[in-house]
Amino acid sequence: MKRYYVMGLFSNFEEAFSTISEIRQHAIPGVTVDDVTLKSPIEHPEIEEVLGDRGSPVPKFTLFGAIFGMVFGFLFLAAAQANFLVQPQGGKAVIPLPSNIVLTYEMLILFGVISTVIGFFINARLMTKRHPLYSEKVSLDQVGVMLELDEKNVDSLKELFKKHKVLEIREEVSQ
Amino acid sequence: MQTKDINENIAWAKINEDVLRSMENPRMGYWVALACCIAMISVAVVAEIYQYQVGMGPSNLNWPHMWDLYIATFVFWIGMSHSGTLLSAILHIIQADWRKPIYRFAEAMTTFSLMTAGLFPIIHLGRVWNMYWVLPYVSDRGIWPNFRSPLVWDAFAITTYLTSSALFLFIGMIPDLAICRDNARGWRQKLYTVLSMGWQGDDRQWRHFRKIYLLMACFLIPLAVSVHSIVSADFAMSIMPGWHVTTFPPYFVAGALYSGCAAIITLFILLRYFFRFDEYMTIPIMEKTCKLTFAIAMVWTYLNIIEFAATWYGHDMVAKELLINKFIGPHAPFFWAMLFLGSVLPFTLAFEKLRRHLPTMFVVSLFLNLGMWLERWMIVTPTLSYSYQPFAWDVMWPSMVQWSIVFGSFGWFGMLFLIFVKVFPSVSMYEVKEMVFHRRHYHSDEVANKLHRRASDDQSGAEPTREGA
Amino acid sequence: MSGSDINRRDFLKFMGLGGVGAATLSGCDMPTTVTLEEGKEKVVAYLAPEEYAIPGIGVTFASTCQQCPSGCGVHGRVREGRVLKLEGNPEAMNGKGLCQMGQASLQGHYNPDRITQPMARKGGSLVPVSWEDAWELMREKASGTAQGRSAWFTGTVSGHQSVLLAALNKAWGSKDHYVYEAINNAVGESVNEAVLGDAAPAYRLDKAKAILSFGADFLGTWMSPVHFSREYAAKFRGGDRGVLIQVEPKMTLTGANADLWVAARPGTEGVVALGIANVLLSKNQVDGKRLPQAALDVISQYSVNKVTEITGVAGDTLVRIAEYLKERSPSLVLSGDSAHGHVNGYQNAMAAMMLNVLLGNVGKTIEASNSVVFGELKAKRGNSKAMLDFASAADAGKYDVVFFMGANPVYTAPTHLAMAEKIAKVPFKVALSMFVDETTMSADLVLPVQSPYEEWGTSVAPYQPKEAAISMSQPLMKPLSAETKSLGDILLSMLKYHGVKGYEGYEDYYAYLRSELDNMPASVKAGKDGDAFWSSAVQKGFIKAPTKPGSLNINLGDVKQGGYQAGGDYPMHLVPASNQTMYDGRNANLPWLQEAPDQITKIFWDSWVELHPKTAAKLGVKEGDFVRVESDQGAIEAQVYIYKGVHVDAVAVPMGRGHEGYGRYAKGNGVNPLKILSPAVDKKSGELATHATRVRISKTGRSEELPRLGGSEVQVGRRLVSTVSADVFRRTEGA
Amino acid sequence: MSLKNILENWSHYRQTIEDGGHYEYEHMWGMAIDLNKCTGCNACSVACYAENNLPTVGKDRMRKGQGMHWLRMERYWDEPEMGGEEKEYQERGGSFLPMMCQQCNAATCEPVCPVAATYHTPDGLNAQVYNRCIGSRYCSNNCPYRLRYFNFYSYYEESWPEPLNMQLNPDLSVRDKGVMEKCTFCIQRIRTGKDKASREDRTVQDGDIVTACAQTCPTEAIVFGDLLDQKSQVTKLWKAQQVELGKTKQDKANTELRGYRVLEGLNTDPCVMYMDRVREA
Repeated sequence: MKRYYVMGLFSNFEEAFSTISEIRQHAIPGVTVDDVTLKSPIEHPEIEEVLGDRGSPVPKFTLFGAIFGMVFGFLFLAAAQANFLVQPQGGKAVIPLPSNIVLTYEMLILFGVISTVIGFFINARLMTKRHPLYSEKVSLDQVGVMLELDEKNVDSLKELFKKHKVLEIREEVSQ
Repeated sequence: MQTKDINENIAWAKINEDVLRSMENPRMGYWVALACCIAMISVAVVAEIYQYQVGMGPSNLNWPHMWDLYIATFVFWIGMSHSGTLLSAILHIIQADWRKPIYRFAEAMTTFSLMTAGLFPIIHLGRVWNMYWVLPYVSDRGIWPNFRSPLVWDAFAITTYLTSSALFLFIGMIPDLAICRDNARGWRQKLYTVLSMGWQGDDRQWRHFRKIYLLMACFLIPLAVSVHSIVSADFAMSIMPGWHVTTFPPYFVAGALYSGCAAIITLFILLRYFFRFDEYMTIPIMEKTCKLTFAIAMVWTYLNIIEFAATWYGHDMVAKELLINKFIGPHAPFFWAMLFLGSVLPFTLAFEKLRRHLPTMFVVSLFLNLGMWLERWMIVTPTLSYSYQPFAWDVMWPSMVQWSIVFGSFGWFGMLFLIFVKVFPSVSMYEVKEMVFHRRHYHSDEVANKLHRRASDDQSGAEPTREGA
Repeated sequence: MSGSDINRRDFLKFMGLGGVGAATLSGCDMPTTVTLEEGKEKVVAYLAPEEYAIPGIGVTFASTCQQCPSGCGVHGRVREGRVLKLEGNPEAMNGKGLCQMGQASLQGHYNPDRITQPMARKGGSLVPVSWEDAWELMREKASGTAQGRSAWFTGTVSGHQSVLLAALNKAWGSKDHYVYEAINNAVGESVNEAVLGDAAPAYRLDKAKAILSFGADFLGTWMSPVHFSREYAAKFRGGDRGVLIQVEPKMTLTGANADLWVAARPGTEGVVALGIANVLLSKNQVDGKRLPQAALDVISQYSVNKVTEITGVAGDTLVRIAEYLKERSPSLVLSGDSAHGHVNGYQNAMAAMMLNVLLGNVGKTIEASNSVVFGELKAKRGNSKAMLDFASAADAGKYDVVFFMGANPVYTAPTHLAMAEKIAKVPFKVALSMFVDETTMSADLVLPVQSPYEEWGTSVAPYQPKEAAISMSQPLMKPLSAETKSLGDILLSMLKYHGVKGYEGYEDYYAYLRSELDNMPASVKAGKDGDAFWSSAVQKGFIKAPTKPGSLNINLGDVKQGGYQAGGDYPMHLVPASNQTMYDGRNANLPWLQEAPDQITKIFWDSWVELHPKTAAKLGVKEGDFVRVESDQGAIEAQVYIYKGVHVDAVAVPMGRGHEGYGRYAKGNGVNPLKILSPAVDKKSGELATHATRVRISKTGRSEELPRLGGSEVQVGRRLVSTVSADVFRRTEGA
Repeated sequence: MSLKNILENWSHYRQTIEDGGHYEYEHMWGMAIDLNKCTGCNACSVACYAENNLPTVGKDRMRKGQGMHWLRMERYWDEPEMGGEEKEYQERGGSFLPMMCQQCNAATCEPVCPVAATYHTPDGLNAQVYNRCIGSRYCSNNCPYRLRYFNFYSYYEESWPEPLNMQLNPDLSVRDKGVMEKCTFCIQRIRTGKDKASREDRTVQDGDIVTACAQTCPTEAIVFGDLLDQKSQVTKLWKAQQVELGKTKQDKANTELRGYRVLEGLNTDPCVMYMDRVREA
C-alpha cells in the first residue's frame, strides 16, 4: 500500500510540540514519534525531550581526529628531524620536545576540527537534495511537523494537525 | 532610548527583511568606500613590486633593524582576529546570548584579519619567491623547514587558525544561507543553494549542528590562545632584551582581545549606522561590548605594569637599559602615546554617558586600535635599536615603502569586509530569532523591567503575545 | 687554447667574466658548485693553460707593494691568470702581515678608471692617441730639449728604475730630479743627519722599553708602518711590556694605542721635550753629562710650570712621563709629522733627539743603518721641499720639459703655491701615470704605465736600516690593457732613442734587469750562477745583499725653542691629519679604502672636522653639523666629529679627499685640507710647515647624519673590551 | 624506516650541547685575539673584503646601515668610571675590538631560522647556506653580536665595474639580494686546506689553514686554528688563558688571566676568545 509524506506547518510552536507529544502518546496507531521529522527555523533544545534522544556521533569523529592529529603530528615532526640531521641545532637536541609539543598541539586541533566538520556533513545528511515537502516558510518563522506514514493514517493525522491550529498541510506520495 | 538587548516582539519576517535588505543594492557610499580600499591596495602593490624588484633596501630596513613595521603590523592583524573567536566561541559557551546579533561580522573580521596578517610574513621575506620553503612539502633534496623556528610555528598556527575560523564562520552561517537561498533570485540563488548545502532545518540537522558548533567553539578557544602565544614566541623565544619576556604570551593575548574588541566597536557602529541595524545592534549590547573591552584594557594595563616592574626589579642590566630607552629614548613619544591610548583612554568606556554616545565610541575605538598598533611597533623596533652590542646601536624610521604597504593592508581588509557584508548576512538571522524566541519565553516583563527599564523610560512596552509572529 | 688565435687579454677577460658570471648566478637559486657548508669540488677539464693559469688552483707569486713608499714584499694569489689576493711576504721585512693599503692596492690594479692608452692634449683637452703618435710627440717636443732644461718630478723611486732615470737625466744634462712625498720624515732626517751623521738610523722598537713619540705615527703612516707594527707587537707589547707615550695634537692610530696620550699645544712639542728633560735632570737625577753645556743651560730655563704654561701639558703629566722614561730604559724618543710640520719643526725634532741623547738611547735603541754595496739602487727619499723648489723653478720658466711620475703635486700643493698655473708655464709636460689625477690632467702628454702587478722591476725600501734587500716586482698577470707600458720599458726606450751608451743592447726592460742581476757582485749572488740567482730572486721576491755595519756620532745641535705666539684672528691650529686609509690622497680611488671606516673616527667615504667637546660647545655645534674651516688662504667645509682625541685649540681635518679628478670613486667627495695651508716653511730644513696653519671655525647651519659606522662609542657597561693594568699583564704573562 | 630510527636512537637524538650534541666534531675552528697586540689598523677588515667578495655599497647605503662589513673593527672610548671625574682627553687611547662571526656552538641564530639555512657543520662552524636562505632575517635579530649582514640590494650590480670584477674570488659565490650572510672563517680556505690534506692523505696540520684576517694582521694579534687539535697554537692560547668551551662563566685558577669571550654569559658558547687590552695605568 502507498506511503505518504505529510507535513503540517504551524506558526505557534507550542501547538506544534503538543502535536508531536500526542503522536508520541500513540494518538494515531502505528505511527510512532520516530517517524516524525521536525523542520524549524531555529534550534529547539527543548524539543529533544519531545522527540526523544536521538543522539549524535559527531563527538566521536572529533575524538578520533584529535588523537590522530596528535600522534601523526608528533611522529611526522620527529621523523623529519631524525632523518634530516643537517638541522640547525643551536645546541638543542635533534628532537626538541618543547617546539614539537607546540606544533603537535596545532596539528591536534587542525585534524580535530576537520574531522568534526566531516562528521557533521556526514551525519547531518548535508549536501543532499531538499525534501519535496520543504517549505520556505520553515526558513522564515514556521515549524513543520512531517511524518512518513501509511495511507490509512493520513486522514487521522490531518485531524490531529487541524486540532492544533495547523496553518497549512502538504502531502506527497513517497516513492 | 534603547533599554533591552533586543525587542522580543520584533516580527521574524522583519528580521529576515532587514538583514536581507542590507545585502542588496549597495548605495553610492559603498562603492566609494570600495574604491578607496582598492586604491590603497594598489598603492601597496606598487610598493611591493618595487621592493620585490630592488630588494629590501628601499624599505629603510638596515643593520640592525632587520624587522620593523611589517612584523609589527602582522602581529597587529593577528591580534585583531581574536575578537571574533572571543564573541562567537567564549560567549557561546558561557551562553551570553547578547552575542548573537553581533558575532557574525566579528567572526568575519577574524577570518579577514587573518587573511591580512598572513600576507606580512610573506611581504617581509627577502626572497619572497621561495616562501613555500617554510612548508614541509615533499622535496627530493631532503630539505625541511626547521621545526625549532617560531616562524614555522607561526606558519602552522596561522594555517590552523585560518582553516578553523573560516570553517566556523561558514558552519555557523549555513542556516542563514538557507534563508538567503529561499529568498534570493538569480546568481545569488545559485550561489546560496550551493553554499547552504541543502539545509532544510529538520531536527536531525539542528541536532548535529548544535553539537558541532559547541565542539568547534571548544577547539577555537585554546586555538586562539595558542596562536597568539606562538606569535609572541617570535619574540619571547629570542634572547634579545625587551623580547625575551616571560609575560609575553598572556600580554599578547590580552592585547589581541583588546584590539579585537575595539575593532568590533568600530564596525558595530558603522554597520548599525549604514545598514540601520538599530533593532539588532542595540545600545545595551554596545554597552556590554564596551564593558568587556574596558575589562580587557585593564588586564592589558596590568600586564604592562608587570612587565616594567619585573624588568626594573630584575638584574638584567641590558633589559633595564632598554626599558629606560623606551621611556626617554627616541621612541619615547610613540611609547607614551601607546600607554596613553591603551591604558588611559579606555576609561572613557567606564562612563555610561560616553558609552551610550556612539560618535564618541567610534572615535575612541579607533584610537584604541591605534594604541594597539603602536604597542606592536614599540615591541618590535626599540629592541632592535638598543640591544647587547652597543656598536650596533642605531635608530631607523620606516620609509614610504613600508608605510604604504601597511596602509594597503587596511585597504585589503576593508575590501574583504565590504564584499562580505554584501554577499553574506552580517547579522545572524536565525540566532536573533532564537534570542527573541527564548527571551520571549523566559523573560517575563517583570524581569525585563528589573533588567532594563529605568525610571526615565516610557512604560509603553507592548504586551508580548504568545503568537509566533 | 693555442694562444695564437685568441690573445692573452681576451683570455683573461673571458676568465674574469666566467668567474663573475658563475659567482653571480650561484647567489641565486640554482644549486652552486661551491656551497657554503660543503665546498663540493668541481672537476675542471685541464685545458693546457698559458704560463701560470691552472684552472681551479691558486698559485702564489712574490712581488712588491708600491701603494706607499714602504715597499713591503707581497705574495699574490693567482688563479685562472687573475691575481686575486695579496698577502705579506713572510720572509720580507714586513713579515706575513700587510696593511689595508697593501690589501687594497689590488683595486688600483683592477681600477675601472685606469688609463688604457696614451693621451695627448689637443685643443685644450686630452684625447687618446696611439703610441706612435705619442713617441712622435716626444720626438718633436722633448728630444730637442736644450741641456738642463728638462726635469723629472717623481715620488719615491728606487732600484733600477731610478738608475735608468738618473742615466736619462744625465744624458739630458739635467740634474733636476725632484723627489716629492707629501707624507715624509724629511725634517727628522735632516736632524738625524746633523746629530748622528745618519739620515735614517734604525729605530729599534723591539729593544725599547719605553717609547716617547712626538706625533710619529709609526703604526699608521710613519716610514714603514707594517714593519714597525710587527716589532711593536712581537717585542714591545710582549712579555716585559713597554710603555708608549704619544704627544700630538690629534690622536693618530699610534696615539690610540698609547698608554698615555698627551695633547700638547701644536708646535710646542720641543718645549715639552725640554720640560721632560728638565724633570729628568732635576727630579730623577739623570746624569746630564751626555749633553753639551749649552743644551743643559737651555733646559734649566724650562721649569715645569713654565712648560705647562707654554704647552698646556699638566705638570704631573710631565713628571709621569719622566718617571716612565727613567725607570723603563732603554727608551726611544721619536718625532713625526705633527712635531715637524712647523716653522720650528727642526727645533722640535732636535729637542726630541736631545732626549735620546740625554737618556743614552743612541746606540741602544737607535742604531746606525748599514751601508750597502749597491748605493745607486738605494731609494731616493721624498720631501716637500722638492715641491717648493720645483714650483719656483717652474715659475721662473726654467724648464721646457717636465716628466711627472708617481706624484700628484697639483692635488697636494697648497693654493698659495698656485701649482697648476706654475706647471702650466712649462711648455711640455709628460705624465707617466695609471690614473687621470689632477697632475695628469694638466699634462700635455700622458703615457699609460702598467700597475706594479703587471711589470718587472726592482725596488729598495727607503727604510730598511738593518738589512739590504732589493725586492723584486714581477708581473702577477698579463697587463689588463695591451696599450700600457712598464715604466722601465718607457725609460729604456727613451734612453735608446737618445743613444745613451750601454743600453742599446737590451730589447726590453726585462732583458736589462736580467743582465743587471747577472752583473751583481758575487757577494750578492752568494755563489749562485745567473739563472739560479734570477729564479731564486723571483721566487723569494727579494735579494738579500751583505751589509757593512755603520756607526753613529753624536753632536747635538742647538735646542733653543721659540716662544708660542697666539693666533689673532685665526685662533685655532689646523692639523692636516695623515691616515692609513687615504694616505696623501693616492688611495682615494680605491673603493675598499673609501668604505673602510677611518681607524679613529670610523667615518667613511667623506672628510670630517675633528673638534674637542669644549671647542664644539663653545662653537655650539654637534656631531654632524657642517662647519667652515677658514685660513688666510681659503676655506673648506665639512661635518664635525667631536671627541676627546684632539687638542682644544686644534682642528683636525684628514688628508686625501677632495679630488677634482682621479676617477669615479675619488672625484668630488670630501675636502682637501692641504689647499688652505698658509705659506710657512720650517726655517732650518725648508720643508713645508704643514701643521703651522692657523684657522678659525664658524657654523654653517647645515647639518646631516655623519657617515660614521657604529652607534654607541662607549661600552655602556658590557664587557666587550676591558682593560687590565700592565702590572697584572707582566705578572701573568711576563717573560 | 624512520619510526624505527627514532625509537632506536631516541636517547641519541635527545642529546643537547651539554651532552656534546648528536655528532662528533671533526674540527672545532676557533680564534684567539689579543687586544694587547691589536692596533685597530683595520687591515683585517679590508683583507676580508678582498677574500670574501664583499661588495662596497657606497656612502649613502653605508650610512643607512646597509654595509656588508663581515669583520668590523669596533672602537670604543673609555667612559669615566662611576663617580670618576671627566678627563679632558682620551688619555688611554681607544679600545679596538675586531668583531667577526663568533661561530657560537650554541648559536642563537640557528634555531630561529625557519628553513634551516644556517646550521652547524661537523667542523664546528656556524654555516650559512645562501641558496637555502629566504631572507626572514630572524637570525640577525637574534644574534646578540649583530654580526649577520643582509643583502638589501643586488649589490653586485654596482660594486664591481669592469675590470674590478676580475678580482672576485671564484672559490665562493657572489651573493644576490635577499640573502643573509656573515663571516665564514674563510670556509673556502678551510675547504681547500682539507682537500689538500686529503690529497696528500694526511690530517690537517696547525697552520695549514689560516683565515684572511689572521694572515694579514701586521701584529699577528689574530690566531686561528683547530680547538680540537691539542698541539695547535690557538688551543695552547685557550689553555694558557684557562678559557674553555661550553661555559657561561670561566672559573679560572688564576683570575688575573685576560682571556674571555664576548657576552659568554648568554651561553652562546662562542669559539672566539679575546684577551683584554692592556694599559700602563
